[in-house]
Amino acid sequence: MSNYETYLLAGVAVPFVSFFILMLFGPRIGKPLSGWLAVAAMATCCVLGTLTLVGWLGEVDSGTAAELTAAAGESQFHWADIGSVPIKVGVNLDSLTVIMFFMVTFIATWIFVFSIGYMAGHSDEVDGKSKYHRFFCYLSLFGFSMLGLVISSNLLFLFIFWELVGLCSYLLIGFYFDKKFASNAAMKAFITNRVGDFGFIFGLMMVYFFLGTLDLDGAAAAFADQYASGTGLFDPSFTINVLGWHVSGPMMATLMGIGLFCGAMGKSAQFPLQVWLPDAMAGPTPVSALIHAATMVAAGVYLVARVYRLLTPDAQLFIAGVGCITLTAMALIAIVQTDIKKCLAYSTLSQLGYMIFGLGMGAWIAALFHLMTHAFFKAMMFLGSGQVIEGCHHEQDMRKMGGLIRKMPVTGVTFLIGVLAIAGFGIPSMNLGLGGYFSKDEILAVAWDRAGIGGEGHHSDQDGHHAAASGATAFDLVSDSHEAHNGDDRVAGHALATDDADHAGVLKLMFWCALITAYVTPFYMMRCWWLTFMGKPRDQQVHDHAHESPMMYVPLVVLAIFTVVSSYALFRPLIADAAPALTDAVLVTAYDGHADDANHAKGALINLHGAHDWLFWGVGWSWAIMFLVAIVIYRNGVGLGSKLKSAFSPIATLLEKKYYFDEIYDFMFVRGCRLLASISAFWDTYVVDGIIASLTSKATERFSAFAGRGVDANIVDGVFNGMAVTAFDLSNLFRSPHTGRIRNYVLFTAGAAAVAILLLLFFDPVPDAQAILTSAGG
Amino acid sequence: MLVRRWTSRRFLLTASAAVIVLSATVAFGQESADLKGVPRAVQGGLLEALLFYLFGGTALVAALGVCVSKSVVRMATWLFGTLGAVAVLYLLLGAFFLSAIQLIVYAGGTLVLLVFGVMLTSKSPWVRFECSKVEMAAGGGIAITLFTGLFLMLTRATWPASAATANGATVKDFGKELLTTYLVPFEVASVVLLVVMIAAAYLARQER
Amino acid sequence: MLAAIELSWYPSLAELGWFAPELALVGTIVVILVAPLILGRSGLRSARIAFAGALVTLLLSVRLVEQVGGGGISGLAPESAAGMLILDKLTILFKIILMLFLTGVTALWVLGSSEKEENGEEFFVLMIGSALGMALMTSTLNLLMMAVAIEAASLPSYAIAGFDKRNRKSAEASVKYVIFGGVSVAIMLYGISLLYGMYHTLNVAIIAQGVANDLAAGQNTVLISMSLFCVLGGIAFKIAAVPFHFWCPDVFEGAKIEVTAWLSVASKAAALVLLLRLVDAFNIGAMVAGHSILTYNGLAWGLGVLAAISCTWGNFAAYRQSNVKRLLAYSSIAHAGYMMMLATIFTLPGTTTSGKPMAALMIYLIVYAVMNLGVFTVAAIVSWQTKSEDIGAFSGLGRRAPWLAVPMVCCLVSLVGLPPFGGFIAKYWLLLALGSKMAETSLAPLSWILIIVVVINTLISLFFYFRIIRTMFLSDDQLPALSPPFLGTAMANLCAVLLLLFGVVLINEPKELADRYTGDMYKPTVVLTSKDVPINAPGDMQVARSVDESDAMQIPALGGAQ
Amino acid sequence: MLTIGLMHYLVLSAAIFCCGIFVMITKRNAIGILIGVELVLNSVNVNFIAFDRYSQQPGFDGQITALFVIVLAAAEAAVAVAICMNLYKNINTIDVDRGDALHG
Repeated sequence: MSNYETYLLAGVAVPFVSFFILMLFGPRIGKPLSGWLAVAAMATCCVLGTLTLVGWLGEVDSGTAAELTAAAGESQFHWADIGSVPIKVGVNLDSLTVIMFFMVTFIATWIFVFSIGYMAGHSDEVDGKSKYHRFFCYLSLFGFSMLGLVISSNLLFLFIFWELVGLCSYLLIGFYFDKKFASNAAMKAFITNRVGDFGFIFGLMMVYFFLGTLDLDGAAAAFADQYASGTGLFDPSFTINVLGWHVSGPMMATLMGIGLFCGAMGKSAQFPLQVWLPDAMAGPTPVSALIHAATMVAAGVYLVARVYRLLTPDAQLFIAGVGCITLTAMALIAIVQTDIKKCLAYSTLSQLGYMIFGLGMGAWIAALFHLMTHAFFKAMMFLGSGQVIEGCHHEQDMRKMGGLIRKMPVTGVTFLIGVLAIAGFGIPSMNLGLGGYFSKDEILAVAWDRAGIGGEGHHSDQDGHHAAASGATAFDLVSDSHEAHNGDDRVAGHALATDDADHAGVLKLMFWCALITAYVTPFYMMRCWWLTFMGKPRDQQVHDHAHESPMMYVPLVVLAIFTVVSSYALFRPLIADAAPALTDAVLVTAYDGHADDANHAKGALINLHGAHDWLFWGVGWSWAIMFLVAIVIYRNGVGLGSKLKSAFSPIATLLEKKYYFDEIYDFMFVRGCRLLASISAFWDTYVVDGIIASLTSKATERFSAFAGRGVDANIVDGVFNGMAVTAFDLSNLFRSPHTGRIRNYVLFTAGAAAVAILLLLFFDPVPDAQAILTSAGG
Repeated sequence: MLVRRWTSRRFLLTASAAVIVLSATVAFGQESADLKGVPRAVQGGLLEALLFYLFGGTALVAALGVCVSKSVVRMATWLFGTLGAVAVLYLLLGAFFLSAIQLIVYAGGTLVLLVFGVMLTSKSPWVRFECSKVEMAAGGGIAITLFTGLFLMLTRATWPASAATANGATVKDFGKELLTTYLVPFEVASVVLLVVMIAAAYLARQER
Repeated sequence: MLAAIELSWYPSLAELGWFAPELALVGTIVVILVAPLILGRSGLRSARIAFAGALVTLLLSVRLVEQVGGGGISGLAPESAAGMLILDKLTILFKIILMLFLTGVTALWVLGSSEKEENGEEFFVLMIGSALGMALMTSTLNLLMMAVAIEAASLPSYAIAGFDKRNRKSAEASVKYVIFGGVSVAIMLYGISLLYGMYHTLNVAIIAQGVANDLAAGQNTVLISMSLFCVLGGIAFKIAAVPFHFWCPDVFEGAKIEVTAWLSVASKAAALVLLLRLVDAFNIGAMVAGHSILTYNGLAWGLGVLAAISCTWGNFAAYRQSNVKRLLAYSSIAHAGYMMMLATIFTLPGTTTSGKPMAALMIYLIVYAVMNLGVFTVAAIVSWQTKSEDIGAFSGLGRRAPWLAVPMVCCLVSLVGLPPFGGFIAKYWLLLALGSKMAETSLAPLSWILIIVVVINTLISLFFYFRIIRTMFLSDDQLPALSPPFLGTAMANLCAVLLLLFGVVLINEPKELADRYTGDMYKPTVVLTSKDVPINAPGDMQVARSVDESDAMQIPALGGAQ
Repeated sequence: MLTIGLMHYLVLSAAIFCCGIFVMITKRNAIGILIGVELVLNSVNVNFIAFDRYSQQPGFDGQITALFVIVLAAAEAAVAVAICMNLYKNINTIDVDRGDALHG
């Protein structure tokens, strides 16, 4: 066990200890001190993370990093056997872990510091009791779970920590649970995430059954091995009967990938599960910054990056599609938002969409790079918005702000840095830029390449490994690399891979969407900044009270500095270092993943910002153009903007209503559930009561009163309530036979016997048994 | 309603008389002393059919009487009719020991227990609780459905043997079986009876 | 005199020794009854005797482990093939679990009732009487014995459900229990009579072969299905599976909380083991008669559907309960449903494939017993101290009694089936066992459906279990702090720690235990002596394998007893 | 019709069985429900003895089983009557419909 593993494990343990202490002795530790305890714990983690990072950089330079990674894989602790599958606990020690660990601890530390300032000005009382320690208790638990998630080398543990971060998110969104919107938002997040986790569990089960291990590396090895030898999932005769639907092996592999991705869809709020994230802003602002902008929502992206080697081309295409829809649709919504936090929330959704899209397109390095840079600047912007909201006495509406730069200079400037970073500010053909200029544009470059818009891609000349990449099909790519590995074209006839040529239209469309969104992003971000900080103050009262506090702006400055640093140093090289091992899979279409690809990906980047290519002109200056547009429109506040809005009112309404997603879900699920509920009510009233209650009028009254109360008291407003009512109705349905009258019980039971005998008489089970016997015998 | 007119007292008298007559028939007609089979005079002939229909019908009518009775005492009386008639059927089936047990334990013990229960648990033994018509209909529907189903099922089935065999058993045989093959259930039943006695005594006694 | 009776058979001393645990239970009953005659009445003393009796039974069971060879023993009957009373490691394990749970419930009684209850003697006689019945239920393959054992377990249970004589609810609960029990058992006996009519035996091993032959020939299918449904009804009544579950919530709510704890685990566990043993015997019967185990496909679907409905029903109905005992009753229906699903998967005894349903069941039972004991301990202490069984009584428990609230959270999370607690591991093995049949073409859809049902139900159950947690930590009605007794707190925490251990460190221990104890279940001799029956089990290699020579010697491989 | 066979007894017992079920559903008196249970058990016994009579195999397992059923029925009746008396003491009636404090 190397030092690094010890550091990382200690780093996971420290927040847990802090959590435990705060849980047990929190009330005694008291108001400011428990916050500082959590900060101290997180800072310790950050120190450990930094130590690891510094040491690891040295290892990477000296080329010993790979050995350490392998050694960490060897030294896993054999925890238990589930079936014949050993479950090992270990640290997944590689560059990606190290950099993620550092990022999480660093951002978390500063957000914890900010939280102390934030909570100083906020009520920490719920039901008249102080919950101050509880806030930091949850935050510590979150730190523990998130770090555990990052270092897990086993999908099972990853899943456990995954659920824990979900739990923390739920607890923190609903921190002010006495407020109805907060507890509703918490429930919404919880339920939406469960939907995603449902897919994740199925993915996990498939990994377990088909690959025989839950170890990340082991599963990838088994997957590659099955592909190479044509066994298991890639056995040509493989077919499995899923409720009457015969699924072939490669299809199953794709489903497995999509299943795992479903988890990411929930956590990273991808379409169509994006609905919870904007509502999650009901939580305290530091929580939004830490969990719903920087770390937890990135966990989905991290998961996809980790299981990248288990994806098939079809699964990748699916992922890219989901990412593309998210990034486009959410960016458009952000244009019309007036709540500063909601605006940031939608921009987060859009950026997460970029990352997912990048992964699906094969831009592994770029996507993770974007994750890192985005984490810093988005956390900073959220904290900035928290500062603004705090300074303006809980005013979140940007229309009432304006001109705050004079009152909050530090916040304004740091926020601007964030805006520049997200917009992809940079000077093309010079190595000068911020955040998105490097990361997001790289995603675009890869997508552009993949879509084959640039004709014979430049990198395809440089890279022999992917000689046929841009012009030829991914299928060829797969069989090429397969032949290269095995010299065996047995599986070449396998209808396995996605044919890029078949999907050329889709790929092109996706590229264009992403490109257009690259223009939308600077617009709405500048709109947000300008409305908040520039122009004339629109609400004098808000303006008069505005102020900023040092406790809160120090973290802003630190994060701003790191936003700049992260764009240049440290992050991309380390991710690129992790890439070869994590994308080296026969099926994966990773453009910049392989070791010898790292160069060409860089080449593409340089190409983008350096070469005389139309893409260079197309994207490079987008930030400047759209900043200008935004400033022109919003220079005097919202006046012109609202005129434009009324000119395009149908579209604006569509966007303001978030494409009617809540309404659609309301219709689909709530109405659907209501239908179910009315069926159950019908059953209740006419069938069950018809038998029982008509005899016993008291019972009828009781039940109808009960059902009435249940429905009336919970007038449907939103998905969650609808679900709750439905669950209540269903609960009533199942409770209704329990009338408390023993004779009725006997009646039901005897009735069941009567029904059973009728069924048996009319549907003789014999032919069934016979058929099975003959089929099994033959 | 036939059943109504046929009051329980008259029924009871008739049934008792029938039991005595039948027992006498069986006793006189028997060939061997060990009661190892149904007497030849009865077996397979018209007499058996007659006795079956007579006592089977009695059992059924009495069971229906239980169904339609309003007062629990009447129900108990009708139940006694069923038990007695079934005891006679046991005789027809060659289960002499069981027939005696049926009358002693069931009719003599269990039924008396139930009647005691009736007496102890109501202000008047003739108190009536009637359930509604709908419930009657539901119960009747279920019972009729069940009977139709069972009837179809039983008549369509093929049974391993349909000819009667002389399978009678003496009390001695019973004793032997009970202490060998059925030793365990026998002993367990005795423990159960002990425990049940304690349970019943506890529940029924007055609190000090 | 004895000579005159011409006994051809009499149980040997050694044979009696095999059933020493049962005899010890009977002995305990006698001691509890006799002690007051000599020493005067004292509830606490009866509790101590019961505790000691349970421990003695436990020790005697443990002692037997070495004596039972492969395949187990059938004893106390002239023909050892009859399966009248079986001793194998499974029954021993079950008795161990049962006795441990009995000690737990006894401790609970001492905590709550020893002060005010003067009828300890009767209570423990009935309790141990029902324990005896449960122990017997798990060790028989004879339908008559099965019925007697079920009654032996039920009759005392009816009485203890109504033990609190001055409580109206308690009286009502026992009336419902006894009436519903009577109906269920009567239906079961009718089913047994039909089976007897078809095969003229009460031995399940022979019946199973006959049933398999008949089904394969397409004969009497309706009759067989109906009689199996009836027999299943009696067992389902004990399990509290739909549609024989109606008694469960009412009885659990009305009975004393110790009794509820006892019924929620012990009687269900016994019936589940019995169910799996029967299904297993039917499976072997089919195999020996030369038919595929899939002969019982219809049975598998029937059981699976009932199990799925049970757990869905339980979870949904629990959603709106406000009485803790009632909520836990519905939760126990749901858990019984999960466990019942295992009966749908037929595997052969003796084969040590992973994910064997019986092993999965035993793991689940061990974990389930621990978590229910923990939950009931906390619920009992809270309800005794607040005189309320409403969930509201838990309000602010995190502040009022943190050492009760924390173990309660552990147990509830474990009941949901989330890591890192034992419940997760139990559910994991359950899913694994269900998943192991995914490759079997005709059962694949069923196992898919069941897996989906389990997962969805786990999500549903999250809400109502977390409602209690939420009440404990997120609301506060400013109720005064509790002063929980030390023994109770210790018990609850012990359960929580055990669950944590099962979920984290000792993850393999229950599995190994279950594997070791369920690996060689008793196989009826009728099956194994009929070697002349050609084995042409289609398709399934496992079937052919497990009836080869090595497995043939099943009957008394006795260690010390010979 | 005039030759009495197994089927006659079975149908008779099925009829008594259904009567018992009907009684259990419709009687509000707890003791009345018990009487229904006794009817069902009686039909079970008729089945057992008839099957025993019409079997070709030696032994009289059916009769023995019937004996046990009678014993169990008696035991159950004893407990049930005691429980009913207990209910009567508590709610002052034997009407099971009045015992519906536990429900839902």
